Amino acid sequence: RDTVNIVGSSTVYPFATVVAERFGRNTDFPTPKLESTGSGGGLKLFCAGIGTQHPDITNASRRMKKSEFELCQSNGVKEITEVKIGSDGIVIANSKKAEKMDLTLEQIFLALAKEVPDPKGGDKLVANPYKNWSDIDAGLPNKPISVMGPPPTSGTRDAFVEIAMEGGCKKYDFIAKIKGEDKSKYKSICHSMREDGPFIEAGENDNLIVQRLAQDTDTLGIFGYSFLMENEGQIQASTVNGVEPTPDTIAAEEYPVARSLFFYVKKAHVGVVPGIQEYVQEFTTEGAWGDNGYLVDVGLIPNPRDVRMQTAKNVKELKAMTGQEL
Amino acid sequence: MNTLNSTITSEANLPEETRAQKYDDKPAETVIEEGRTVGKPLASDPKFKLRNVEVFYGEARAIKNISLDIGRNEVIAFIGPSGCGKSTFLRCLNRMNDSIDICRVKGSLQLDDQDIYDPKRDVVELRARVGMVFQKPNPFPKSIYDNVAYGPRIHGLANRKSDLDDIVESSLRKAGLWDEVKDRLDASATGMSGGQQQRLCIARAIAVSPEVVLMDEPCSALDPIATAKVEELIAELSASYTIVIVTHSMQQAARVSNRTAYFHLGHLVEVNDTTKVFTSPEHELTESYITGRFG
Amino acid sequence: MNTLNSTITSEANLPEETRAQKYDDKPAETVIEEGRTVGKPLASDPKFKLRNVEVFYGEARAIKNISLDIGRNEVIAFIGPSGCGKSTFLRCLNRMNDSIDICRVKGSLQLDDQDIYDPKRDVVELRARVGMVFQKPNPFPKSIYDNVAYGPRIHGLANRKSDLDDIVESSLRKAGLWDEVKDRLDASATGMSGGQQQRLCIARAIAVSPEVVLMDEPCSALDPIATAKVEELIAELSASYTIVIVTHSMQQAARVSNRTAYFHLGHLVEVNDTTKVFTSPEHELTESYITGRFG
Amino acid sequence: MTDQRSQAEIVRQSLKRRYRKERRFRFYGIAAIGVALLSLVILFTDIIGKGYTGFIKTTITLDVVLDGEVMYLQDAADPEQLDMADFQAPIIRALQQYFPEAQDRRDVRELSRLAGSYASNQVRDLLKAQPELLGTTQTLEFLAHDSVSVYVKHADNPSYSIRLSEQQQRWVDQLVADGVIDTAFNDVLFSRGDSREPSNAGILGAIVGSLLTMVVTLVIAFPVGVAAAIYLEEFAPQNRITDFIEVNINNLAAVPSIIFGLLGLAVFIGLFGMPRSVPVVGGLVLALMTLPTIIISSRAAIKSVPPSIREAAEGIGASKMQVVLHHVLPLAMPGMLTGSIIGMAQALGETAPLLLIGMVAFIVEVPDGFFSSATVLPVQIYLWAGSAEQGFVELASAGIMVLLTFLISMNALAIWLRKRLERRW
Amino acid sequence: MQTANLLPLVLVLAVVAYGLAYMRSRAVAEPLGGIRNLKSLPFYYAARAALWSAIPALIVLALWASFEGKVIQNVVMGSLPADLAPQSEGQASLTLSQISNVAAGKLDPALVPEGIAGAAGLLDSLRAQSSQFKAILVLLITVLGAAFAWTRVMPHINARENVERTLRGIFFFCAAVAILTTIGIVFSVIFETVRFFGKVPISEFLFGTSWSPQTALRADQVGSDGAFGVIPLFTGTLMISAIALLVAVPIGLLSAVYLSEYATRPVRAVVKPLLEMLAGVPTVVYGFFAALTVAPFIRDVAELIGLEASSQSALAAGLVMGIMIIPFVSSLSDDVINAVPRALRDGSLALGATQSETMKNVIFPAALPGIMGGILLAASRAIGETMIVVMAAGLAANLTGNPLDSVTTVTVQIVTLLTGDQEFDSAKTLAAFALGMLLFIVTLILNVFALKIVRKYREQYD
Ligand SMILES: Nc1ncnc2c1ncn2[C@@H]1O[C@H](COP(=O)(O)OP(=O)(O)OP(=O)(O)O)[C@@H](O)[C@H]1O
Ligand SMILES: Nc1ncnc2c1ncn2[C@@H]1O[C@H](COP(=O)(O)OP(=O)(O)OP(=O)(O)O)[C@@H](O)[C@H]1O
Ligand SMILES: [Mg+2]
Ligand SMILES: [Mg+2]
Ligand SMILES: O=P([O-])([O-])[O-]
Repeated sequence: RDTVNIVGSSTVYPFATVVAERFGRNTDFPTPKLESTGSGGGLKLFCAGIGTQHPDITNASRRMKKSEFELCQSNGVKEITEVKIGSDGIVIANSKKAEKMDLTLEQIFLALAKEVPDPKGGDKLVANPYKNWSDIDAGLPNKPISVMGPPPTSGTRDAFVEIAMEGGCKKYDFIAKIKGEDKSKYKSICHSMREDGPFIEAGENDNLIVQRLAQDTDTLGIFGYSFLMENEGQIQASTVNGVEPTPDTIAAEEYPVARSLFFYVKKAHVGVVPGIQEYVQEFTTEGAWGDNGYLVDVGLIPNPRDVRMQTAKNVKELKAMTGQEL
Repeated sequence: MNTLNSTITSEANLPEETRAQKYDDKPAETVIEEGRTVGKPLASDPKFKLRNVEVFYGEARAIKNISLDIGRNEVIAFIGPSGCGKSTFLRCLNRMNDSIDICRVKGSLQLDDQDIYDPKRDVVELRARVGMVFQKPNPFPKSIYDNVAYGPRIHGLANRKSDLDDIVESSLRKAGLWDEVKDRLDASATGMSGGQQQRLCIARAIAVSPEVVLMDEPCSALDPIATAKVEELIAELSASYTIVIVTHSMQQAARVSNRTAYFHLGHLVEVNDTTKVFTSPEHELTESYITGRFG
Repeated sequence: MNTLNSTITSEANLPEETRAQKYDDKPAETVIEEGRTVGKPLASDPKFKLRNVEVFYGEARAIKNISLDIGRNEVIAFIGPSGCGKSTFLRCLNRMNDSIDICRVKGSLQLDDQDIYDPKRDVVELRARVGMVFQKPNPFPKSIYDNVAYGPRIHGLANRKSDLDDIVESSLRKAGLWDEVKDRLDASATGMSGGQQQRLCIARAIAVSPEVVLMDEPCSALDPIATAKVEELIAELSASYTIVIVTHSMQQAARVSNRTAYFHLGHLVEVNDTTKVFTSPEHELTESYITGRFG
Repeated sequence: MTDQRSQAEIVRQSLKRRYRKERRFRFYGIAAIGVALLSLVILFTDIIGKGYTGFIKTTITLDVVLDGEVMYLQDAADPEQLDMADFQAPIIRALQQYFPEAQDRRDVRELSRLAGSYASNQVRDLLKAQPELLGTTQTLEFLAHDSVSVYVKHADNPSYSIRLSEQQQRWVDQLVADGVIDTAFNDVLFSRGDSREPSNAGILGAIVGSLLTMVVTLVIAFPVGVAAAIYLEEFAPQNRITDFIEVNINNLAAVPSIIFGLLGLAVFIGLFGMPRSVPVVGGLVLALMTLPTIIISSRAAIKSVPPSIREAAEGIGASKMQVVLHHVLPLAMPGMLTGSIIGMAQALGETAPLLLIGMVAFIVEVPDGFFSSATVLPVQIYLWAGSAEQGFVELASAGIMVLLTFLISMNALAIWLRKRLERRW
Repeated sequence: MQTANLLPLVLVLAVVAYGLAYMRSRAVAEPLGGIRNLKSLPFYYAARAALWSAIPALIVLALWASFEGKVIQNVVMGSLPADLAPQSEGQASLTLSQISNVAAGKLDPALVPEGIAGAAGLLDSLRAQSSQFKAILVLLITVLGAAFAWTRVMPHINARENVERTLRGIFFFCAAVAILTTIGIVFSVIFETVRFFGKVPISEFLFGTSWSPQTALRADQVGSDGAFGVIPLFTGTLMISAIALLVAVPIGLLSAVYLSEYATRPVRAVVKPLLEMLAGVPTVVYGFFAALTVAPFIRDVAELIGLEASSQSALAAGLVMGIMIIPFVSSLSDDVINAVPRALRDGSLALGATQSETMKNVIFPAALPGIMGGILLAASRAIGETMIVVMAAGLAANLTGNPLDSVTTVTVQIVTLLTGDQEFDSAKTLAAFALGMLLFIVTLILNVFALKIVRKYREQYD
């Protein structure tokens, strides 16, 4: 095999494809082949073993999990280099024709969780009773809660749940306390999305969500920053905890609902399949992932410069993960 | 009897050349004069009055200028060699040809002095008055009862279930089938024998009390015993219905009909009382046919 | 001639009851004794020697214990009412029944003293020796030439193209078709008239020089002129082939055959010289049939 | 007689009601067809309305001075220098001819985003091929940047967001007026593989991928399907095993296509170790998927060959196999073809099973063989429909039109073939 | 020699064998007085020669091609110095890939260990030897096969039998592919299904009323129970398919009736293929249409009459899917209605029935088995459809009878589980296989039933 094979996250896919295309255009190597399999699916393929039938690189919109690392190890994929390429903001947006929303993580949690603390008070959980935004906070519009988001099989959903929902959830002390006692119960409280209608699972097609927002002014949508950027004409993002999602606020980690994006390189394949190292290098040049790089044009939020420098250095050395950092 | 048979067989004993010669010398086509029918084609106060009828399939002329009257309560038989147009002519009488796209009918056809092919004429009503029985028994894949009740039902002839029962019973009786099926009226009609099926089709046709029944070779798919039963039935029906029957069996024509019409290549060559046609045909083609020189 | 006809028509003039009565009193079935055939069923040095043949369709017995010899270069006609088993019996002679799953044949059938139904027997070779012509003309949708040449080709009867041309020409000549088609051998056979098609099928059958030709109602779809041509042809062929012909026309049987076999509901009732059968039938069923009391 | 009269009367009276029913029934029929055709019209207007702009590209034609100084390039024949040179610079210079005021960093940046990102590559490739052009002035046609293209094509369409600054919009307006920016038929769509930039993206890769996949599918499914149908119809003994096969085939026709993807993943990729994303595997999977359709329709076609032809051949002494090969097969061929085309049409539009065998991939290079990575038309449409960039919406619709053209031509081919092969008997 | 070149060569040789045997059989026939004295036509002797020379050679070629790699690989690996010897299978494949990339000039030999470069040389020479040997062997077999066939050109041998038996064998094999496919499908889902039932009890899977892969997405996410009940999925599938059929069956049937009974020939010739195009439109298009046009419309209408409707509804998906499957019903029904014997139609018309009465009372019941077949096909297409459902009906597994609610279907869940974020070994991903298996069994049962019903009907007619 002489073509680099890349699998993994659908979130990273647009960035990786841009790099791959440039790489193919500007070098003599063939353009790498990219498959969008989702982060988990990609890691599964990636960790299945070494050899030409297995991919060389996998993208992930979340960090590799310990269990995945172990699977890799057990399948002989010993040395893996982790590359953190930047961040992605998850935005909550609605049609420009509607009122712009200002939300807090707590409000998001109350609006979308399956069970919420009893509004009448007390450390008790009840099935989510909120129908309208104004039920949660009188300052919010008196409109029904209606939010479209990705299905549980998507990494964006994972990240949203882990950052936004859990972020709002743990503000409640009695829930935060549970974390110490029963981790899985804590998670089930904070991570369960309501299934009674206001939250709509809309499939993995973010374009569809965007188009529906344009039509349906009462509905909010959850998706990646790049979709907001492309459609600024029709949709607007809500602020979260008072922060507007912009590249700067996301990079500076002021905007709370942001996550890091990664890819993982199989070291054993470097030097066997031509072009791997060169591709990785292309990805990690300032012209690509830097503050003015072309990835920014497609919506990547760059890492701070020092992180970029450090990562680039690790990449040069193909520094392998130990498993401890996960 | 022996006389005829010897005629036939002596024919068979002729040297081949001579036999072949005979047809070649006198090609059938040339003998017929179009539109001229010998015998008695007309009747006073006829049920059907058919004048200068021509039928075309696309360009091909299948019926060539035929004029004929069919009397009330008469049984008329159409005979003639294969492809001569018997079925085509028969199917003009209740406009069953309508369903063949390329078929066109010319001339004047009248039933009780009303034009059959009048564009304003209601085909449904016409067919309710002129019933038809086909060559191959074609019962609907339903129960025996439903087959017979089908016509009365669609025409709304019965107000009550008991009326319908009466119609079914009397039709089956007339068709001589009642005793054989009265215990299994709910059984499927397709499970009956060929002869029974054909009689069922007749019962179905008469259940709507038509004035005329057209039959196109109704016995050609039946064995002798079944045929006998159907013929018997025709004889009985002839009391109250006008019956037009196409048959390829001269014997059958002789047995059941009052009048016989001989068709040849789209022409109506001769019509006369059955006895007359079979004993002393006027036209030589008719004679050739009934003496078995062809067909 | 008039004598017979008067018999028929006098019959038709009987009151209905009497006619019906006749069949009921003497149900056809009871008169036949199984396996007994009157007349001359056997021959010395026969081409086919058929003994105690029974044919079943599933459970139904369509041929009931028939024994018959068919002589060399004889033309034998099978007659009988519809469904009596003529076709079934005919198709046993070249094992065309093999392709009907539910059909089983019992008894001994020999062609030139070799068992036809021997499991080791090569059907292909058998059929090359016993050709067949069907009721409906069934030319292949190919050119006229290819239709006739098909058999010789698959049997390897011609070494050269010119041999093949010769076979095609002589077969078409024998079938009396050569002059009509010699200028358009490449035209499609399906564009021919019915009579021409049937003669083509005969040419196709004789192109492989069979010893026997079986014909199942070869003229029933033809008009009188075409029929005459085919009959003429049969007469010519009878010089060199054994011909078995099924027909529903007694006249045709009388014209073309040396011997006639009368079938009735699966029984072979009577076999005799054609003249004999038609002038003085021995069995009363035969008589009823040829005098037209049924059929 | 009186009975007949009164009955006739009743019949006549019932007629009005019955004819009303008849008319209503006819009306229902027309209405049904109307609804179906209306849906078709709505769908097609939707697709064409969204997609026709996909067939238009926006170009920007500039007189570029290939100045070595500006590009830091002394010798265009030296690959090392070519790697280091700046090919964006001459393009910016060319644009500055029109807008001399744009000199500061921000303006230059905005100016450089008028031409598409392939522009500099185009200059490089030109010089690489013809080093002697260094120092000359060439009139070059570039693709405009995507946001320019969206602006030019959809400025007055509210469902598109304009991503150009006020200043850029002014520039573009002027360039359009000057005829520098122009629109033309989008030949790029039919000459390139996929790209991340809508204006550079082409469907050729997917077309070739679809063709290769369909070839594999046809070459496998058609003979196997026909042979299977012949065996089942002509040779198989009628018994339980045949029944079992029949149920099996009917059932396979009902198995959701994604399950065939699982099969392909487990058997062809897992068991036989074939590579992912290649037309061979895609073709095999789709062949298995279409096989039941072909078998079922071929059996129907064989059944409809009149028994008289079969008998005629058998009567002459043709063996069973000869009857089948010489007569049945040629006569059944039109029907078999129809079934196969229907099956192929289904395969052509199928996405789900290909998701699992890796044919949903970003592949830029046009595939050059059965074992090179490829995607197919419906997958390409699916990918574009899910991309963030606005330009892909119209491309996806254009892709659908291409796919439909494929389908229609396949059907036309089927009808033509059928007409040619059909014989009357 | 490459397999790609060898293959045509073998075929050419087979053609030569064909020609030689053909000539020989004619020569043999000559003294006997022509080919009529051969047991079979020269064509068959020739075809037999071609088959005998090609088939064994092709089998050997296939075997060689499939084992060649392994053998050479082992030899090359064996030649590697101990320090480079691979530890694992994956390592081996990598090393091999590296060696062959070097051999193919895609990797610079200077950049790889010396042993590898050496092995690359060995690989090259082994490959050359192997292909030489392969070529010799295969060609030898071809020639031997042809020669044997040549000696067997004898007048009393029935070559036709041989050839036809071989063909029959090939035909049988093709028919068996259908069975093999079924086995393949079962094989590809059975292991995962068994593993799934190791984690989730089968009774819970079959009878559970709650489907929520969310709650059991990952072991470390939530360990809630009762999330794998297929009942909501099957009711969702049922509801959407039922709505689709409610649209497609009447429209399709009425169209078919009109086309076959009333429409003129040219109208029929135009409208039928037009309707068939509905089935050819990619489902993504339908998906967008359902989600952006139909679903909002339904919601607005529902709100207008005071009903509560989700913006994604089973109704929207079902309606659009119904339009998509119209042609399955209309085209197939049109065919079977045309196939109803003319005699039945005539029988009814001759009684004075109107066309619609004939249609409703006689033709329709007679065509029912065929129409059922078309509907069955339409239903299976509806069951298998995913894109429209995902876009228009959503992914929420509600156990509901309200068509205005959002529901999901079995196939949609299979697709999302398999293409989304996968979790090896988790019940979530394995569930996709179990769903696939269950669906396969359900359709199988449906088909057995359908066959039984059709058979029963067929016995009743004619
Ligand atoms: N649907 C049709 N289309 C074209 N020609 C037809 C059609 N039906 C009949 N014909 C032709 O019209 C002529 C008369 O046919 P018709 O069926 O009336 O003959 P027939 O006397 O009933 O013959 P048979 O005794 O065989 O039933 C024949 O030449 C036949 O080929
Ligand atoms: N394929 C078959 N399956 C079952 N029964 C059959 C089959 N073919 C014929 N029969 C039955 O066998 C009996 C004899 O039929 P056959 O066709 O031999 O009669 P026939 O004398 O040729 O009649 P016809 O003059 O109508 O051609 C009939 O009762 C018929 O119903
Ligand atoms: Mg007729
Ligand atoms: Mg017969
Ligand atoms: O594809 P994901 O980025 O959603 O895992």
